[in-house]
Amino acid sequence: MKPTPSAALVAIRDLSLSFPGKPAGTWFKALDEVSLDIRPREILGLVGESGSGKTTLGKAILRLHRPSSGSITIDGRDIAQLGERQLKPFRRDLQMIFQDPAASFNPRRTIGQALSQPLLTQRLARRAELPERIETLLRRVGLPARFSSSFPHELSGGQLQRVAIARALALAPALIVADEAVSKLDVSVRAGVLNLFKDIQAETGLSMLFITHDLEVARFLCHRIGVLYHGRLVEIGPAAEVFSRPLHPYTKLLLGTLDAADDDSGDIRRMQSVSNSGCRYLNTCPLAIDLCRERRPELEALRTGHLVACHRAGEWAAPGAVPRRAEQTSA
Amino acid sequence: MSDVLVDIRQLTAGFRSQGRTLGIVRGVDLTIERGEVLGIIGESGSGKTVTGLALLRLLPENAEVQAERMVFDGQDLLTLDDDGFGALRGARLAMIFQDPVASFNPAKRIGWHLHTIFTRADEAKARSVATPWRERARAILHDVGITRAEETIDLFPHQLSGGMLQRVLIALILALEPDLIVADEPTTNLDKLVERQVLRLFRDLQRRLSAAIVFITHDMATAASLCDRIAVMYAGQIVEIGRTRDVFEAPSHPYTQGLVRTSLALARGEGGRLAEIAGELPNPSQLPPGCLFEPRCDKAFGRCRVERPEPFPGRHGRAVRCFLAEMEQEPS
Amino acid sequence: MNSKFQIGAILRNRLALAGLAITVVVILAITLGAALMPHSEEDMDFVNLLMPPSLEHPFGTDAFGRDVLTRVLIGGRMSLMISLSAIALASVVGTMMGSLSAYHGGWTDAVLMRFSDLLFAFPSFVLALFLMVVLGFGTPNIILAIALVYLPIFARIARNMTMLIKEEPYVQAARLMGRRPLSIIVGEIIPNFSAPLLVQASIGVAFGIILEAGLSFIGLGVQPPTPSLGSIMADGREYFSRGPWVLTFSGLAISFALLGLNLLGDGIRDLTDPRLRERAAP
Amino acid sequence: MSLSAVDRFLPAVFSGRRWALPPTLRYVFGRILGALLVLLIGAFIVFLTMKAAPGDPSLSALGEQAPPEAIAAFRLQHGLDQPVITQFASWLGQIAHGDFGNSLVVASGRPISNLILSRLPTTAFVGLYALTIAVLSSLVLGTVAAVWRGKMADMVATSIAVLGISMPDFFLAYMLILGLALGLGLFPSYGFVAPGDSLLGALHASFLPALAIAAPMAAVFARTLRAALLEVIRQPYVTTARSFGLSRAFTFLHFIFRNALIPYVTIVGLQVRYVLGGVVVIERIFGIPGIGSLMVDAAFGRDYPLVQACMVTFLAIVLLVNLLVDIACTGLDPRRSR
Amino acid sequence: MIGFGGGRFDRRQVFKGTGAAVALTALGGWPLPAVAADRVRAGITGYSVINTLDPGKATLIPEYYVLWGLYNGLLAFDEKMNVVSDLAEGFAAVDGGALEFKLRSGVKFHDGSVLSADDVKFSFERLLDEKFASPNRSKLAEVDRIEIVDPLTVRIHTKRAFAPLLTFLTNARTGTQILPHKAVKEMGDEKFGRTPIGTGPYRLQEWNANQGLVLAAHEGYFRGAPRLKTIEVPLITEESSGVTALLGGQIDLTSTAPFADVPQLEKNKAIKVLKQPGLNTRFISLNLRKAPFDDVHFRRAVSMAFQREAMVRAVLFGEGVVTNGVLPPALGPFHDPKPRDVTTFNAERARAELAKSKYKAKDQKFAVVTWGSGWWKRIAEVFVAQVNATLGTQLTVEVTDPNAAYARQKSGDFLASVWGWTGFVDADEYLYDILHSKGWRNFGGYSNPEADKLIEASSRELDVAKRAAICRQAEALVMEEAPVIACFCSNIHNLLSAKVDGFVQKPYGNYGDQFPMLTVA
Repeated sequence: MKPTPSAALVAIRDLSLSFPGKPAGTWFKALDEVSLDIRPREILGLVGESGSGKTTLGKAILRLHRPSSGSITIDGRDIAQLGERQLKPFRRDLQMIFQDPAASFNPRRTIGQALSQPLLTQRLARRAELPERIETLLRRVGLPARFSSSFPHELSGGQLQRVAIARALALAPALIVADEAVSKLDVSVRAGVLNLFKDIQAETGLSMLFITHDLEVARFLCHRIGVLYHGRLVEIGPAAEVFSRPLHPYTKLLLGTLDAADDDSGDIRRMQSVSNSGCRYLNTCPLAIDLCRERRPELEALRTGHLVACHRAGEWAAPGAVPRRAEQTSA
Repeated sequence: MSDVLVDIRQLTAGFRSQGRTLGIVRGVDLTIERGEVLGIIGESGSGKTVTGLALLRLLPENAEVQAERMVFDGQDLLTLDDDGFGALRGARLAMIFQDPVASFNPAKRIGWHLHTIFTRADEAKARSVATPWRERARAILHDVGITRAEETIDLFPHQLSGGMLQRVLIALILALEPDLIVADEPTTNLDKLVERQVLRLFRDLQRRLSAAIVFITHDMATAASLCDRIAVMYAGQIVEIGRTRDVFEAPSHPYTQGLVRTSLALARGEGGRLAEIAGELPNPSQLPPGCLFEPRCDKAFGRCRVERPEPFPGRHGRAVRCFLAEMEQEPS
Repeated sequence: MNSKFQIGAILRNRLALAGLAITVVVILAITLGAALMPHSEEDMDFVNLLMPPSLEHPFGTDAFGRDVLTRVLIGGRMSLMISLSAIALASVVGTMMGSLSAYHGGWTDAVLMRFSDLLFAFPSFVLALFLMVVLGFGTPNIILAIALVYLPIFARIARNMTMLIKEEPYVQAARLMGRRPLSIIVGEIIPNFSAPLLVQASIGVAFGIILEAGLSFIGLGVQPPTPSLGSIMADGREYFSRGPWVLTFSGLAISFALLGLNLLGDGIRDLTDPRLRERAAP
Repeated sequence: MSLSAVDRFLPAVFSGRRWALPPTLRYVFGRILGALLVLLIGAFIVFLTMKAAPGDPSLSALGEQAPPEAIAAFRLQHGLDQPVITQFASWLGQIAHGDFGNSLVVASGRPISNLILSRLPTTAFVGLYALTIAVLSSLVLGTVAAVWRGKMADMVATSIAVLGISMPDFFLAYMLILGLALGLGLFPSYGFVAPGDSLLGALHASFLPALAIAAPMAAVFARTLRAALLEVIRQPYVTTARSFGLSRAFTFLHFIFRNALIPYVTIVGLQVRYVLGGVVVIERIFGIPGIGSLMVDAAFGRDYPLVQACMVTFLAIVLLVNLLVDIACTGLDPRRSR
Repeated sequence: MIGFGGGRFDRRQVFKGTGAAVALTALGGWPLPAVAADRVRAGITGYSVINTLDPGKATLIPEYYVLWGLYNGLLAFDEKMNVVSDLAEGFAAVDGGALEFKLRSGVKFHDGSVLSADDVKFSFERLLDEKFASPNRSKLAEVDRIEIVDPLTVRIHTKRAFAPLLTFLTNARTGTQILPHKAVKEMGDEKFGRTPIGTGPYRLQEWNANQGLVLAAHEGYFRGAPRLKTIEVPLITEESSGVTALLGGQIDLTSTAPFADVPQLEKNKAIKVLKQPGLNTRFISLNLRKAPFDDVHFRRAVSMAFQREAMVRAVLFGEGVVTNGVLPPALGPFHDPKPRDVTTFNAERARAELAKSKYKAKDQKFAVVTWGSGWWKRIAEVFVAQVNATLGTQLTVEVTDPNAAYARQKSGDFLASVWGWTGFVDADEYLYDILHSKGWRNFGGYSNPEADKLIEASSRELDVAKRAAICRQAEALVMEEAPVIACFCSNIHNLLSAKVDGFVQKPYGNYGDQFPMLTVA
């Protein structure tokens, strides 16, 4: 069962994306038939390890990558395969905040120039209005107007990330994708930026896709959580649900409620730890059974609004149930 | 015999650049006891890494390091020449760096690294080992939880993941059997799952070698799970030091208080807003005249703006650089 | 990557300063100096043929009794003009080619880069020689030949740098604003590798001068009576044993100019390449 | 490297599972195939371009005094009156049989392949001689400059290097002739001795040309090595090596120098283009019967088939060297093998 | 492997030195052998190409340099450029206008075969054969048939009285050298060009395409085996390299010398410099079909607008003489030494002629075509600079390469171009070919019926003095119209190491024919 599209701001269906891999001629599947909805006025958290496809998914939704297949529907229009020119009207609705604040700004332009670019490009302001608009934007993210004439290297990471938020807000988008937006920030400033995200979402009512590997941050900020494992969405549900009653073995591992064997299994890169047939988590999963090898699990709703892609998740769903470990099942 | 392994007084360090010297570490006092795990926490630019590198005399050429006293196990490090120091490194002092991938010679196989380290360790301990190096390598890789040791020996560093490489690094340290290990953010570049495993290894390592570990990190949770004592650095100074439990349960310095509040709120999954520490780290070339934390401190008062506080000692080796702490301890 | 560099920084770098000083001297010499010379580079004096260096003619005279110093200055101007034009052409076309190719990828990239690879696979002088024979003689053709030799180098730099920079968040952010690719390439990407381009350009100008001189030297140079450093050297070679000063002084002039350009290029690289700067802090 | 983009041209079958070649072999095989492709395209472009060039080979072949009827006969005999495409097709056909056709002008009627084969060893000898001088001197200069960076030795080595690239090779050649040949009489100013006749004699006779070619290269190499060494010295693994207490000599040799060789070898490979370019003028000045002077003669003589063959030969040498350097770098840098 | 040249060198001697430099000094020049009594290295300088050694196919000067030592003609030039016997003991005009040649007996080719009248007939008929397409066919164009009288007597019948024939039968730049009939037939033309067989004092031993050749003494030479057993002939592209090679002892004589170096070389006691005005003519070739050179006044103006003496100084460094026409001084009676107004610098008269012409100086911006980087280029530079200065024109120089320049000459794609011819031994080759309306080297399209008639008459006149007078008359007539701008005639040079003796220089630049005369001290 798949999420119903009606309530979605952005509806993503069966989105796949492959990159040319090494050696030449092979393809690396960064996203494998991911389907999810981003609802209006929600912060959707996307968690997973590095390499799980979180960033790729974010960029694909913003059409910084062209998906190999699947659809991204906004306002009833599929933008998955649109060209750069046709995308332009959608651009102002979709903005992004990047992980590295220092790299998010052209080192040769002042903060003021960086903030006026989107307004000018989308013709949202006349030149004369710019100083005022920039000042408003800077104040909105808690920065003084004098930063307008500063260069990016003169600002700290925390300040720059605030400017990045201001730049995204300049176009009054419907969706902001924030990619590890606080992971490069120092601990002492992280709290402030997290608060800012929370405030802005509450004030403007925009939607946010918040990509992070930090579960605590995700729990603090997000309404719903999606878990990616090697290009597959394995679990998605309300944040509280996912954290208190995770359904997928991988989610449990991430949350530390299920111990993985403490060795190097699957850690040597050249040994493909990711299974290419059946369930991708197969090789690492302590609960894997023959069915996992044979058939790829699809997302299913085991509780209301809580979907999981695991053949054995049903065994968890009942309160107090604990599935037996794989050795026992196959024995 | 004293339990103090390292005794440092008034360590300052900075870098010469374009004719000026930019101070990074500003008067650090530190004692490390045998077998203890000392966590140094602080954000980037606080001088924690430079402190670690200064301890092993590994700073680049344009660095300027001064100290009143630097003693390692009764040996005065300040008067030791470079060759003498070189003999200490690897034999009694060792360091683990943040980026495991960059810590390996990319042109050489894992086995070569192990072999080189065995040679170095045997030379330092003035012993000869009959066991073939490959066997030793296999054994020590097993010790750090690498099951495919035989294969791993013949791989190049780039063929291993960061987590694996960090394990191998730990194996190298195991082979060297030093008395003091400085670990500079060894888990920061690792995924959460791998981090958990590597931290466990660190605990193992410390138990097996009974070596002292200086564990540098910016992550409060990591520090809390591993360390006996915690030193909190801010702008090149230790602003608070004490037993881990003391520091986390009753942070005394406003900066520590801020950090602990945030991380606790996150760890407990509390909703609402997080406590913030406003402002930014001071620019090293434009330090405030008084307390270095004063511009960001919501508890600052007049004295903080003009006078720089010294560390005020407390119970159980606690020391805090804050006039408030002084007032608490000296009831007037 | 912050590739801004200031005049102040150049002044603090001794090498760059020396390079800048020499380059300024060279530029002054071939502009002001040449204008102030009492002799004309073309006036022949059949009485004073091949006079050795003297106060009147510090570099001596050539086979037509022309003042070698004047010719070296004017020739230097010509050589620099040729090399500068060629490098300007190569850098503009090459950079656009490389950047577009990297930005768009796919077949455009494959074809353009294949072309540049091919040019790059020929020894530079052999390629220039071949092009001169194919294109015919004349200054525009020299410029074209040198430009074609240097095109792939700029294309390569531009491609590599664009490959890196196009993944930078600020470029992605520019795309998200809905800006056009060309506007992003010209406005956001190229300015951020202007330093390596500048380094390559200053070294390219130096090698362009050598290339032009080499072509002139084997007889494919600029058309007389306009002198270029290479053609003066080629003339001087004809009567090297009779008047060694002609070849020697024009050769030294080339070396001096190249020294300045190379030092300047090195200096700029030192100042702008973050990898070469000493770490200020860990 | 220039061949990196070739991957995209290779059909997927070569990397597919059906071809169970070991990765290194597959890599080398792909590189060779790519190089051949570049060679073919290069040959085609050279051929077409040469056809567009002004001038007439029949005139150069028969000399200025040739009467018109001799020229017509010449054109007919060499198929110069055929359409360009036909000429290219027949040329390609010949090449497939290892036959570059006959020289029209420079050595009329002789098979070009013989001509080139007889010239190639000479250029190879002088080129390798120059390369050896450049490599040896740059290893010393570059290492000295990097080890004593910022010191007097660095200043001296760096200055030598900058002077080296600031002097055109042909100017240097004349200065060397003036000083060492005509002045001190240490070396001959002209001529070539085949190494097969007398190796010592060949080394002596070719010293000045080799030095003239080597000097600018040595400068580039030395600068590259210095920069590479300084770059590697900054790498964390060097600090790690120091933290293990490994000796300075061991660290320098196995960590620093070993890894600095990777960019060094790459630059040495790239510079082969310049060696071959420099060879053209230098061979002419010193009267060395190599492929460079052959190329100049052919170019001036509009000996179409010979120019084409020379260009293709130069291209083949560069591609071959690139290939070797690529493979060498794969050996030096395990990260390169996929 | 280190070879020590057959023990010529003592190892200890090499390595006893205190350093590499000393060792290398000891090696100076080695292992190129020093001049040995039985061999000489005769460098051909300024050229790098020898295509063929078949006289019937030869066109290039270096080809002739070599084949003059490999072959003989029926006749030869002596030092004073008199025609003397060679393979023919003598000749006589027989009735009916034919020339009868009596061959020497017992002359042997390199392959041991003996020269006979059949070889002569074959050699000439081969040259005349249209299918053979010899570039030298014109030399015998007037020959009607060749008759063998007996094995040592041959008669050449001409269509009409043809004065130049005798000079064309000399062993000079003629192509009429005598080949062995049988050997040529056996080998075929192509192969013969590469493995030549002649009657000359030397035979080809080794030939490395555009590196050089080695000649070996022909033991059976009819004048006796030459003293020098081996002549090495390296090809040295750069003239200046030839000089340094000579000074460095790597070669013993050169075929040319750079003009600039001559005065200094003459002072050098280690070498000998031979020089004299050569059989050559250098001029500015004009295209008379196009403006402005279709106007005789403009041509005259240009011709009078520059100092030829300055040109000789600046271009040749004094190594040449100014000329007033196309016939060089070395042609003796054919040369008219009297200065002509039209070829003498006179700025006023030049401007007066310009005023008479229909063209204005300021409109003249065309380029004078030249090539290379050497003195050919300098001719154009000096010419253009002076003409511009005198007339106020804005001529430029266009440097191209020799092939392109020649191609443009032939196709008429030029206005003015530096040009010249070298090594022609007969006045007819200058007058008829260059200035006759049917002359094939008349690239400018000059046509003057009166001059044509005179030139034709000259070739029929067998009396040298009378013929010379007609030639001078024709030249004077032509030069008044300045169809080409005569410039100068350059000296020819040979540089000899002091040890070498016996070389006698002739104005057509004989080189190979002196190989048997050489002696080495």
